[in-house]
Amino acid sequence: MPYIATHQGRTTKVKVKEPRPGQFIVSLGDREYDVDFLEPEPNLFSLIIGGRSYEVDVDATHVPDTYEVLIKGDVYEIEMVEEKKKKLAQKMNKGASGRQDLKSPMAGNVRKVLVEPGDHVTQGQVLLILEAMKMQNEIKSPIEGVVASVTAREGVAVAAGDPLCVVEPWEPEFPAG
Amino acid sequence: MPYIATHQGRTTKVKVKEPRPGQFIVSLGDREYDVDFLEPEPNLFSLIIGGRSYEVDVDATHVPDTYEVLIKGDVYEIEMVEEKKKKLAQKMNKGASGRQDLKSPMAGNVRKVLVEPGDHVTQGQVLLILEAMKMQNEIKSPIEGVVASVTAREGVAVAAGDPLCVVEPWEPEFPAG
Amino acid sequence: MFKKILIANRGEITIRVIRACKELGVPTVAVYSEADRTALHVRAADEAYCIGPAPSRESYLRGDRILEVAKAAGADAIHPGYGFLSENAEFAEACAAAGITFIGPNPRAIRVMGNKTTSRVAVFEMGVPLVPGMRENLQSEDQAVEWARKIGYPIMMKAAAGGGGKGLRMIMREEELLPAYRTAKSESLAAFGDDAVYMERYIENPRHIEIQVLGDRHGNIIYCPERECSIQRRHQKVIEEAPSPIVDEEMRRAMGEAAIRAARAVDYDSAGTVEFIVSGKSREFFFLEMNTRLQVEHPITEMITGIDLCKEMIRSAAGYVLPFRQEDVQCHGHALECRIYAEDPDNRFLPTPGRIIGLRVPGGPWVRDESGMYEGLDVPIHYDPMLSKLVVWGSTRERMVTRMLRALSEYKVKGIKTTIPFHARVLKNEKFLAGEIDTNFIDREFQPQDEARVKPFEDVALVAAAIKAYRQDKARALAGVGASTGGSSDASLWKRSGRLKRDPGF
Amino acid sequence: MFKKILIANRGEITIRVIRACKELGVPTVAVYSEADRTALHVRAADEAYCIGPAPSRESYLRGDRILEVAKAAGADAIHPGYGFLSENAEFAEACAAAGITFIGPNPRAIRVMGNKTTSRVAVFEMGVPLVPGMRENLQSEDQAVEWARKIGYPIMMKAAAGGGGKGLRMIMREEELLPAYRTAKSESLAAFGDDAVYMERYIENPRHIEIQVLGDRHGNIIYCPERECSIQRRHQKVIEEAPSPIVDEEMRRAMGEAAIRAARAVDYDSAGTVEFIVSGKSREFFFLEMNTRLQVEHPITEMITGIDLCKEMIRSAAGYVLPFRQEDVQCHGHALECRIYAEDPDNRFLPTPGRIIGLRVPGGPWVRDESGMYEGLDVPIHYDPMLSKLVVWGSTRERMVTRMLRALSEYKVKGIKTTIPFHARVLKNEKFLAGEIDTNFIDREFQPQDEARVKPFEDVALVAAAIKAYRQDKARALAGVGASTGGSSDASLWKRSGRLKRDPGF
Repeated sequence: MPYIATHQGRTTKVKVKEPRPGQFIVSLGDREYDVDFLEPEPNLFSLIIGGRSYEVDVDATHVPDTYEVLIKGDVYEIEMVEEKKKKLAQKMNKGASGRQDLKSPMAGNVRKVLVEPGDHVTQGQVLLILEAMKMQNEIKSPIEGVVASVTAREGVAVAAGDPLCVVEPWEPEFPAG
Repeated sequence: MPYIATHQGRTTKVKVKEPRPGQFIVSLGDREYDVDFLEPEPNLFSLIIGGRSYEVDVDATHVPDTYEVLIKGDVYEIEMVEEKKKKLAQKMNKGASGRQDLKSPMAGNVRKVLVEPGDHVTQGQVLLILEAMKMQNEIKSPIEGVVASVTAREGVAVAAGDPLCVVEPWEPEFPAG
Repeated sequence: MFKKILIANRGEITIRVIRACKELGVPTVAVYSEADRTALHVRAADEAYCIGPAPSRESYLRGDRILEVAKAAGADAIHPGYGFLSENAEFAEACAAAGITFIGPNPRAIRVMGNKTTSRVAVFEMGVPLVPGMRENLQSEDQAVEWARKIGYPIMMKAAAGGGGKGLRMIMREEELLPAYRTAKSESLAAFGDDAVYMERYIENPRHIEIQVLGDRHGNIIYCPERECSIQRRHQKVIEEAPSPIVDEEMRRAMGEAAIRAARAVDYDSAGTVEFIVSGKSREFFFLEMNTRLQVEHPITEMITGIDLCKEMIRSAAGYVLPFRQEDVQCHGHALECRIYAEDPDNRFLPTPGRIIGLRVPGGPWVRDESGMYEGLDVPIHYDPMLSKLVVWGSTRERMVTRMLRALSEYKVKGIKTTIPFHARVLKNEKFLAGEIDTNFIDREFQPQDEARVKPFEDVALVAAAIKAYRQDKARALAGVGASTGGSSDASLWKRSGRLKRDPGF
Repeated sequence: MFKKILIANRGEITIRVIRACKELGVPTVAVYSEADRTALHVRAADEAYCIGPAPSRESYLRGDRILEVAKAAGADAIHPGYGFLSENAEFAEACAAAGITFIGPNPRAIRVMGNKTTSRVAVFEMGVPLVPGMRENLQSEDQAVEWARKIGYPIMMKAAAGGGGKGLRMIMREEELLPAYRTAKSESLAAFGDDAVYMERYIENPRHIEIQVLGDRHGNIIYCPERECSIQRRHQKVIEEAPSPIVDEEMRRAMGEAAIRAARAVDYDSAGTVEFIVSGKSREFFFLEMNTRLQVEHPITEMITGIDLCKEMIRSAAGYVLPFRQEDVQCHGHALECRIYAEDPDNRFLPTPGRIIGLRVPGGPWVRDESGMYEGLDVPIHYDPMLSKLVVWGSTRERMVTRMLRALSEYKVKGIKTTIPFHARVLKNEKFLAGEIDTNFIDREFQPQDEARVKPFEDVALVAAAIKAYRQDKARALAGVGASTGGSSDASLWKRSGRLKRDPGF
């Protein structure tokens, strides 16, 4: 089944075949790779591609279909979704528009909640402040809209990926003609 | 439920209680210990007993009810069986008598098989030779008896715990009065 | 030697001290907050006691509780590590009062050096150079000229009400002095409603260079070759090296002797560090402060001198005489330390608490890992984000750097983001390799580079992620019959396909 | 420097060489047998190629295949590591013929030193001492007296047909000579039907002490302070230290110069080791053999000299001149190496191949791990059982030993038995601490002790096993609802009970 990979905003069409156990053929767009695959310990891959050897750590993240890949010290965050699923998703939500479910980017304590349901917020407006390891981090609204709900509570700890609040897009009474 | 622990041939009666999660009371014979328990990673215990802190690795082995415990560099092989089960076992098999299921003490290659079913063997007689890492190791019969079956095949690799052969105890025609 | 030592700290430094105690044959007592029951130091010590809830002020800063634990456990000495109670004179005195040895300097040294003013007065009397400048405000233009000559150019004119660059004027030579004085005054008046200004020497290419000293209870004190700690982020040291690329034998001796004078000013009798600000231009050095504790970056000094600072600090607290003299202290090769923080270098260095789900530590020649990490650790959100320190030694500065790059490439921390990849980029920076660094190095060279960065193995990453996704989907399809359980199953899969393997090129 | 280096080996030495190459900026090529697809060196190298089935003769000893891989991959040099092809003159010549540099000495050096007779002749001509003895059999009593004087006492009279101690006679002084001669002859006749005997100097308390030499392609050669490798099991080195407890400056120079003469005898131009047998009684030393490769125990020499032997060996093969002279070689502190084998010290040192299910490696100051292990590795049954080498440095011999004990206590290998606990017992042995060791040390001191041994933490072990069993049974009872999944679940269990914790003693 084909996948759509997204990394740093760029998307690539991906196909995977496994002609023999441990032997993969992976195509990225028009580039094709023969891969000798081994997983010596869970989530640690040893890949040999045309003689080149790579030690790769691949871990699923708390975001569905998203993987954290560690190679020679660099971390790559890659979304790998089945093509049909992706198409569906795109229809429902065009980029940073539509309903925004804001999730916590890290574990920490909710230091301040600056909005409440019903508030009108502008794009980039600070909604709440998270604190971890003595550092304060602002969570901003990606769109202009109305706060639909606030899950975060001041002084309460959250884990990475926990929902913080929801912002509904702003619809003016009279749609701009 | 009470256990019978066996270490280096000595047995101890063991009782375990868990009054609060993470807090255990373990009695060994008449010695009782309050244990603050944590398992930070699977099979790695952090035990605090009366303020003393111990890092203990506890792994189940391929032998049922038997654990390999690693503390400060020393390995303890301990059998921990529920009392009733133990009593049962003792009835059925008194020490190194009765039917002997010989299992491989380590992974290796079967270098030589020196007996075949029906052979009469004396106690300590070499039944077969295992080879691993260029070292040969003799597997001897723990009792006098008759070879009932031989699972090991020359030149074939075996894993630790794999069955090698079975020796049935020797019954003379006329039981010694 | 002590009967038993309590370490009033957490994290890597506690592990460091416990290791030193083990090697000295002294039993150890760890203390931990409720958030740290899972911490490595709890398991590493011979004894461990909980001293309260997660917040430091309710646990690691509770000197009273810690002393009670020490007494109850029969410890006759307390090592404070760094941070927390390490530079708290009252705690040091409380220990003494309780008949327990505080492993650190005498309380007076802590108190005097702990205060900016008293420390400067103390060391100035001993002839240790301070940044030249006025301690009061300018009254007149004549006074300005007169002071400017005393201070020496370049000069920084500063608004007394100060802040935000307003009323700041740099003055390179005397002609510029009076005009600058007038503008500074009017700017400052406009900005803060107060035209008071004063002058200080401007330090060009400021570098942070410090001298480790080590004293005993018998009046002996020695200094070690310097450490340079100019690679900083938000005034937080990130990379340290020893010796400094700009310090030669003569300068080393001058700084070392100044450090000894500063230490003597307070009868220093333990391990400590005298920090200097050094002009990268003129190579003049000026006293900043003295840290009256064992410092985070002490290992690089250990690597070039062969002196076990942590052990000697404990021995001298126990009354032993230093086992070597100044002339025995050598400077052999180069050492480098990278501080590994739980921060995401690709996302504004946001802290990244969480669970370490995988850990592989670098090894091999001249690589030293000073860590509080283990696989399975939940990095708590309550404390400093430093996870470990990676230290290497090399016979030359170049070998030191290439070795660190090699070691960083072996360091795998999974589950949370760390600063490991960031270090690798700093170490590949031309200016760093040339030793042209100062305390603004990272802000100047890095923030931009970080955003733009292209990662070299994107295709391999995509291939890996694709195979991961494919195998997961397949496993689901097979209703999870083991295909994704990794290790064993794949190994055996491979064994079966072993003989079919593509021949590698012949 | 080379464009690309192929390492024709496996295990920890391959990792060691790959690390050196990384630090030199040279890409690496690994080769592996079908049993080693999972091996660490396959992942550590930039490229990896399978060269055949598990048995060495079909893979790691297949010089032809390895050369083909090297050519196909574009490698211009091959590092043989130790064992396998490292002392195979034909392979070295084949490399040369293929235009690929063999990272080792010239083939003639390998050939001459690879043969007991030719090597002894070669070094003897250079005035290197050999164990005094006869090269033919005794003909008469007069000849016996004459030879005995040449050889010097104590003397060992040996049966030419030899073996099993039969016909062996120790002779302390001349009065004993002729009686011993007669008994030896008759015994030998009785035992082997042949009364031929000969004499050799008897070495009392034989110690194995060796000298590392390092040469370049320009005729420069230096020696390093000695290594003592007297702690052996079945003639296999187990623990090595540098320098030797019985060698002083004068003896060090004498042995070093003898080693240089031996090396010069074959125009030695790489890293190599001259092994001597030394009388613990008289401290006389005699040539045993020269190993024309990088040795297992090279790290301890690196730790006391600061010389990266592996890197210098590669550089000299690339034609670089040695970057230092003899007078630059220093001897700083003490270093110790423990070889960690996959053997069960509590069960006749039976090999213990199998899967490493857990691994925690020691760290901290002056601890160096040279390992081919990782968590999840299946230790194959086909190769040498050495898993890793643990190396430490200390400013004194005592600190070196206490540091190694500390490091061993941190080294956790789970899933297979290793010799880690055995090393700890050797290091606590009185005689070892006193430096009173010889090549029979382990057989004499240990086999018995091992059986009898009482393990200090039996009750804690029983408690742990009991809790494990209890939790497993409980989990089964609960139909496996997570209670035994360790980590997370327990951590959270604990968190819930955190505030209920028993107060530790105040």
